[in-house]
Amino acid sequence: MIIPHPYLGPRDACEFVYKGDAELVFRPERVEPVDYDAFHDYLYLRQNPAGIHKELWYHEYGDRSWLVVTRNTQTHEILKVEFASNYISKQKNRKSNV
Amino acid sequence: MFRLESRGLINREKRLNFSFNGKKLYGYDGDTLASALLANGNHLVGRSFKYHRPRGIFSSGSEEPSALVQVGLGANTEPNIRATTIQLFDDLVANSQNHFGPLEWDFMRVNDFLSPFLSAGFYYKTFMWPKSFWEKIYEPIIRKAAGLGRLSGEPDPSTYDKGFLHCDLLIIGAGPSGLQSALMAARSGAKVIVADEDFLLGGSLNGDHTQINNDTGVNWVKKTIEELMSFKNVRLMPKTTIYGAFDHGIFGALEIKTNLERVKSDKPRQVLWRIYAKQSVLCSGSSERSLLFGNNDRPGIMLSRSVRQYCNRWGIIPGKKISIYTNNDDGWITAKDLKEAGCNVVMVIDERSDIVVPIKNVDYRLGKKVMDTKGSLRISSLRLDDGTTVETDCLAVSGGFNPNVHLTCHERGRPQWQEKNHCFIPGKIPKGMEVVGAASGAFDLNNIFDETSLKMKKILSYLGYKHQGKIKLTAAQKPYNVAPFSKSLAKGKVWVDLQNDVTIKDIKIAVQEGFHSVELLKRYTTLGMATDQGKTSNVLGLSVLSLLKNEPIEKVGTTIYRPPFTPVPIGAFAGRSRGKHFKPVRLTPSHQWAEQRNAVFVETGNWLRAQWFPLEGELTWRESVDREVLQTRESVGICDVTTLGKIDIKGRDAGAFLNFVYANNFGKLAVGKVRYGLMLRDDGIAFDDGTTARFAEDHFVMTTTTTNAVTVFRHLEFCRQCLKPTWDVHLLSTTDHWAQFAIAGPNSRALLSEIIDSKSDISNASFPFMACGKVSIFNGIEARLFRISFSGELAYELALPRRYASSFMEHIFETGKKFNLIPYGTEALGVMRIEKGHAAGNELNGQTTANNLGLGKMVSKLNDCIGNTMSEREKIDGEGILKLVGFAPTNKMQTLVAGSHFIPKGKPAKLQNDEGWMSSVAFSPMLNKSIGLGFIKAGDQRYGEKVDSVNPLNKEVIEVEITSPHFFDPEGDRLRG
Amino acid sequence: MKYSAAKIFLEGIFGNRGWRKAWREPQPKKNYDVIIIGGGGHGLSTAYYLSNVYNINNVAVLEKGWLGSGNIGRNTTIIRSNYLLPENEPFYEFSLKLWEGLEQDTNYNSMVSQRGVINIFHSDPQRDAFVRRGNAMLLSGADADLLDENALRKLCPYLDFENARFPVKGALMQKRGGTVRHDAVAWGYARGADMKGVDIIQNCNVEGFIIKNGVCSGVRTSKGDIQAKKVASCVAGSSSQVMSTAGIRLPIESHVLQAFVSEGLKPILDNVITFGAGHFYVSQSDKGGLVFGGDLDGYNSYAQRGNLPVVEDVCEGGMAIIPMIGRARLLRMWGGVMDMSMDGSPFIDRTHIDGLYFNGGWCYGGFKATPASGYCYAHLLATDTPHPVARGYKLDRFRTGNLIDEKGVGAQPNLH
Amino acid sequence: MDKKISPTTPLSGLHSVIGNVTLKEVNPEIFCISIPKKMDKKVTSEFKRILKFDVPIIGQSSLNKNSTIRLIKNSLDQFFILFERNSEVAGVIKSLEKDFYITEQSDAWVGIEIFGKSSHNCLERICPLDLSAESFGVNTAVRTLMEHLNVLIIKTAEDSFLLLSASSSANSFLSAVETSAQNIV
Repeated sequence: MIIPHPYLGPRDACEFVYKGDAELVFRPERVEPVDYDAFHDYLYLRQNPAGIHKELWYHEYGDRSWLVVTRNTQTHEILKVEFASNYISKQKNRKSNV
Repeated sequence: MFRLESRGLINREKRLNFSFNGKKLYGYDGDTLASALLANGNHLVGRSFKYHRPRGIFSSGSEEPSALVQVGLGANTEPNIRATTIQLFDDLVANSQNHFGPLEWDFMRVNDFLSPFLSAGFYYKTFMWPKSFWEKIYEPIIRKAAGLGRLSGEPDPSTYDKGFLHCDLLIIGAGPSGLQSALMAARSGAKVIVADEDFLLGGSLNGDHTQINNDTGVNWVKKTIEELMSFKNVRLMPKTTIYGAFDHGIFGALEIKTNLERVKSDKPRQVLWRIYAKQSVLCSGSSERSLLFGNNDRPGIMLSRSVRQYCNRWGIIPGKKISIYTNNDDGWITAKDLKEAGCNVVMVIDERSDIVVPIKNVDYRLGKKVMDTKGSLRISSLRLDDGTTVETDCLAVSGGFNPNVHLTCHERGRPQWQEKNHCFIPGKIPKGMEVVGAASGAFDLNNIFDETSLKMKKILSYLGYKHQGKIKLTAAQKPYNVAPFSKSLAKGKVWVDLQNDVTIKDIKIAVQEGFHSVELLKRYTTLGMATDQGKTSNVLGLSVLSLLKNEPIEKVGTTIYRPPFTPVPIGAFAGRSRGKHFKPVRLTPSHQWAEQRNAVFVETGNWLRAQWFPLEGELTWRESVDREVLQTRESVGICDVTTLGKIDIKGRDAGAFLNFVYANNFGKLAVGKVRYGLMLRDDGIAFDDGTTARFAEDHFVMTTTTTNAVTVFRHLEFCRQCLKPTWDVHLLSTTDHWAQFAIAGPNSRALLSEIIDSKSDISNASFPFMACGKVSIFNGIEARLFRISFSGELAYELALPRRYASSFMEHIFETGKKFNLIPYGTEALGVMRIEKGHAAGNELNGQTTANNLGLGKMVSKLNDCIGNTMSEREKIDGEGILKLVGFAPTNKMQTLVAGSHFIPKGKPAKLQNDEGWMSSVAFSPMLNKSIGLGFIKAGDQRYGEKVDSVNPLNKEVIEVEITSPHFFDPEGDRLRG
Repeated sequence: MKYSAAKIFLEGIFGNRGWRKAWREPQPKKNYDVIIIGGGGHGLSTAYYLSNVYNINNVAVLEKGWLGSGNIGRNTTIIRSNYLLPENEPFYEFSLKLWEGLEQDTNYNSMVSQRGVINIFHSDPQRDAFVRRGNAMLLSGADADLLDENALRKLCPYLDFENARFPVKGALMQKRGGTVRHDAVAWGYARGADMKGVDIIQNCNVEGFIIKNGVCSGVRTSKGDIQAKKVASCVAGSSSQVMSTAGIRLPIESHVLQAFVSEGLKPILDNVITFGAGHFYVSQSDKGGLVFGGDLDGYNSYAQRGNLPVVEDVCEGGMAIIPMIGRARLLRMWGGVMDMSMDGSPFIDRTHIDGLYFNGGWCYGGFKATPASGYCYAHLLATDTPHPVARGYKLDRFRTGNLIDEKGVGAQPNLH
Repeated sequence: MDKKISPTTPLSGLHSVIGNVTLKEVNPEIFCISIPKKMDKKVTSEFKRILKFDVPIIGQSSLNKNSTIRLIKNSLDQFFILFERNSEVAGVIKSLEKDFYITEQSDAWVGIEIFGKSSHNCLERICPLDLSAESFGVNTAVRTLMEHLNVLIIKTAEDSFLLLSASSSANSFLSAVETSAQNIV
């Protein structure tokens, strides 16, 4: 596969390390009383769609950035690639707006 | 001789000797092994897979199902080489495969007579009684009979290489449409790669008498290639097979580098390319298919176009009495060319009755079918449905053409049926790929040229290039009409898959038994599963299936092709990564120094570390290791610990960050101090540990274990970028910049004072246990000093820029003489850490928790850090969980074994009594006995209790006493001294 | 119809006209005691043991494609019970025992071939871990042998002892481990279940469940609604998809695992070899092909095909440990969808919806588990209590912390 | 204490010619510059002020007037600065240290300069990147993967590259490059 890096252009997927569901960037905070279920769901119940999937890739042999890649798990087509940091701030804004 | 006087694209000046089954033969430069064998009148080249029927050369390309031979001798021998694709070279040695006894008298041919009992799937229905016979008798016989060629059993002596190529346009196949595409792209300035599996570019044109723009096809090819070679933006790659199409325009290609000159060179014999193409054009042409009739597998029965090509391209006389059996116009072209060449065409049989015979003075039959053939090692005669018998020694068969759609299926696109030409054409095509020429199901050259031109213009403009000038190509008209598949099943022994010996009977039985879905049929009969992936058999099989199910062929479906297009050597896929080059080697800064002292090295990840330093007269490793421990504990020793991961952590929020990634508190760590840190995974399991030092408010230096250095850094970057994106934290791996040495032993401070510049004070008062700071050594070399101890001794770790490491070792051992300073390796390091009860890799195995390790109290309950929450789950935190403790044999003479399990005294050694396991053991020279660390249920409350340490693998049971893990200097006076 | 050598002889004489269908091709009934979703290995073995052991015959197996498609139709055919953890070892040993009697049970030769599974180690810590594992196996009544370098040399002289980047120091061997002709397993179970009256319905796609106030009473399919007292999902890589229609989220990711086969070769590799310093395992099939594989591609995928980096990585591992295979040619590569669980171990459990059961999360260990998985699932369906050897395979184990993590890599499915 | 210890380099000054390819060990002084969050906006202006030359974008590098100092932008918040001459280090670093986090990296890397007509063909055997002029201009500087190793590749001129890789695996890296050069002869 080829992952089009926002700055570095098309890069062979072998430069990257995969982590999984992009939801992993939204880790629950530990506050009293501790919500164990929230941590359980965060860690173990991931998105696993047959289709569009937002997922985390780390550019280990590159700029060491964590990227959020939007990819179709049935065709492997890549629709979007963004820095995790940008993705997070956008999502947070969206969430705070609703 | 079976070679024509003139004709063919071979260099008759250059004669090449080769041997087949020991027979000395010769051919010419430009021959394939197959053409050279035919030139010597040799059709019989092997035996079939199951029935061991004699088999000959069937085709002239990579679709060849029968002519597989063993090429080369000794370690260089290579099985299953298609005689039809390997370019002949001098002294080539080839042998036939898969027969017992001489090729002509294969003893296994009895299988042919037993065939009624060896029908599809017979082996699933027998060989079950008596039970024990399967592995002992039946299976060994089956295994011996199966298989084709053989491996040498020796390491492959050849070298291979890999590479990466990038282009705007990859053109797959250099036939008419391929060369036309190449020419258009080349002139437009696009970056083009043209790959073709043949050593001669031109595809079918090299074997046909085509006219292009009033010139012969062969000349047109020559001129076109000359022009293409003049472009900088074109890379022509003959002998290069595009074996696979992968995601996002990545193609796998195998380039054969061996040629007449390079047969015996030490250079890579093959190069595996990964080609990144913005667009690709598939111009792979078509393969001919056979017709179904009795005994249609005999040597001498060949595909019609191949017969023509052998005659035209290689000047071969394929037989003395050639007959042609066709259901389409192409068969007549073969007849025409053969006659022009002066061959004896005895008869042309065409299944179609309503055609105009295109050539004169040839005996022919229309609307007739071949029913059966005779001949032992080669066809001698055929019989028509009207009873006529025809003497013949070469039957050229044409059942129409199958577009080579294989690469369009590699992303799981299914071919679709084209009624007009009765063939499967590309269905869903990979993104960025275009298919032109015969591969797309077009068979008339003029149409092909026009269609290609249109499609290429589109592609070029998409790529942002302008198509330059006009390329108008016109060829002599060649109509192509083909009859539909026969409506009746052929009788007798009729082969569908030549290589796997699948006949119509087998397919019948499979359907009869309910295996009629294409996939089940394929699996039950092995149809199309041979080394040719059914290139010549799949479509025939489907035609039979559609007759038996009496469904139209497009309804019965098709199996898809998977990579690779043709088989690729495993060695080529591995490239250079083999033997010592399997993985890179990382060397410690003191490696050379250690080598000079005959250190024994051990692999730790990709690192090589000194394991111990044997001295003259030391006979066993134990002697050396014991000495290193004793001498270090008595005076002072040095160990290279550079391999530990080192990460510089800087930023305003660095302290908070460490608090978050470590399970224990770091925010309050004072500048100039070091602290042990335990890192958990988010699921609460222990991940890694190490020490982290604070050099400034906003600067920490973390160490990780050697094995986890990379994964910890990745994890920290995740925490930084994804979990705390707003924090000001910066990470940098400095593992390779700093050479780091542990200096341990009562005399370590004295030794250090000798090399440290006066201005730095390291007295116990100003530089106590767990202190850290910058020092300068050997007159102004900036270094970092940490007062930490893994050995339990008064000890330091000194880090200095790597460039000084070798020189440093020389000097410090010079200085250290008076303390009889010694180097110690990882073994001694291990012994000392076990004596001190420190956990290491064997304990931090990804399955143990802080509680198991006896570090539960460290885990923060208050603030949010990675792992603390999930580590509170009952099964991880609950009563009676495993605890890390020490173990000592009650009988001092006995030696503990890591990996033993603990069973309560008097209970049988069974799973339900299993209480834990021994994780690390060592012989302690200090205590003069074997000691171990291990995990056992509620171990921390069972000190003094005796249990059995069982090791059923060696049938041994050792009684051990549960002790504190701190065997040596439990109060830790020595390290604070 | 009983299969035997005599039967083959008779059929041979009389033109093989007498072979009857291996199984019926019925239309679905309105109503079943148990519906099994998925006609792959585990689904068919579940049906077989339900009918042959627990005498529940009013059973339908619904398969969206053809019988035995799914991972039983594409895998590297290895069977073994060399597990470490107490929740796993007894289960896989039970499975191995069932393999040992499979042909006689099903009257179908699936070519169970106990040629020995060899796991090579290259360092002292690796050896320690294997010793712990070998002892765990023996304590559970399985077999295990620890081979030192010399013993291994005798057994596998073709390994790279001389020039290896990571020295070959020995191996843990399970002699009873081996390989099986994978398709035959599906066919044997299907035939065995069919003979007891189980309806195997191919080309029947399950589109959803019929669930009313917390009770599942059947499924909606491409062939209409079908009622059942109990519905059992057994769809491996499609687990997340199927269960989501019941509103259930699973601790599972779907990943692609590639496997490879070489051209046919005369016998050269007798055992199953697993490389300890790279990602590579291999055996030679009875047909002569080297069947080998390695790691997952590593990203979520339902595409049933992989990419080049893993292909090369696997072959590099192969050349590093068995340098003679350089001239064997890779014939075919394919990818299957694996239901990778969060700790690398499977689930055989009831769901919180009455009448709806789940079997999945087999990662790429599913094939060797086929008999025991079916047996234990059948036990659960018949008795509503977990089979003693499958007690650990609960869906809620991540809440309690009862992890079954053989590899010790945590909630990172692509590393299991 | 009077002893002095002396430096060595990972490839002890390698200089070899293979066919049309020349390989030469180089040992620039390398420092990593991390950008504090609060400086995000001011990086460019500050750098221009201190270094007196343009600041590159990610994946690119820029040089001072007499091309003795090279500034590489690795990622969003990290630069590398390479000095050919030790003499120029102190001054620049001193002024950078005020507002940025500086970490020395010199000894973490081994540097191989590769140049000559065939350097492209040599590198295409190990480098997955498209090094053609169109997509990899002079002064491009990016990390990638070569023969299992992390490599920072900088195009210093047509047919001339500077390769930086981890110093601990210097020998493996050298053999990877040398083998490529030999294989294309």
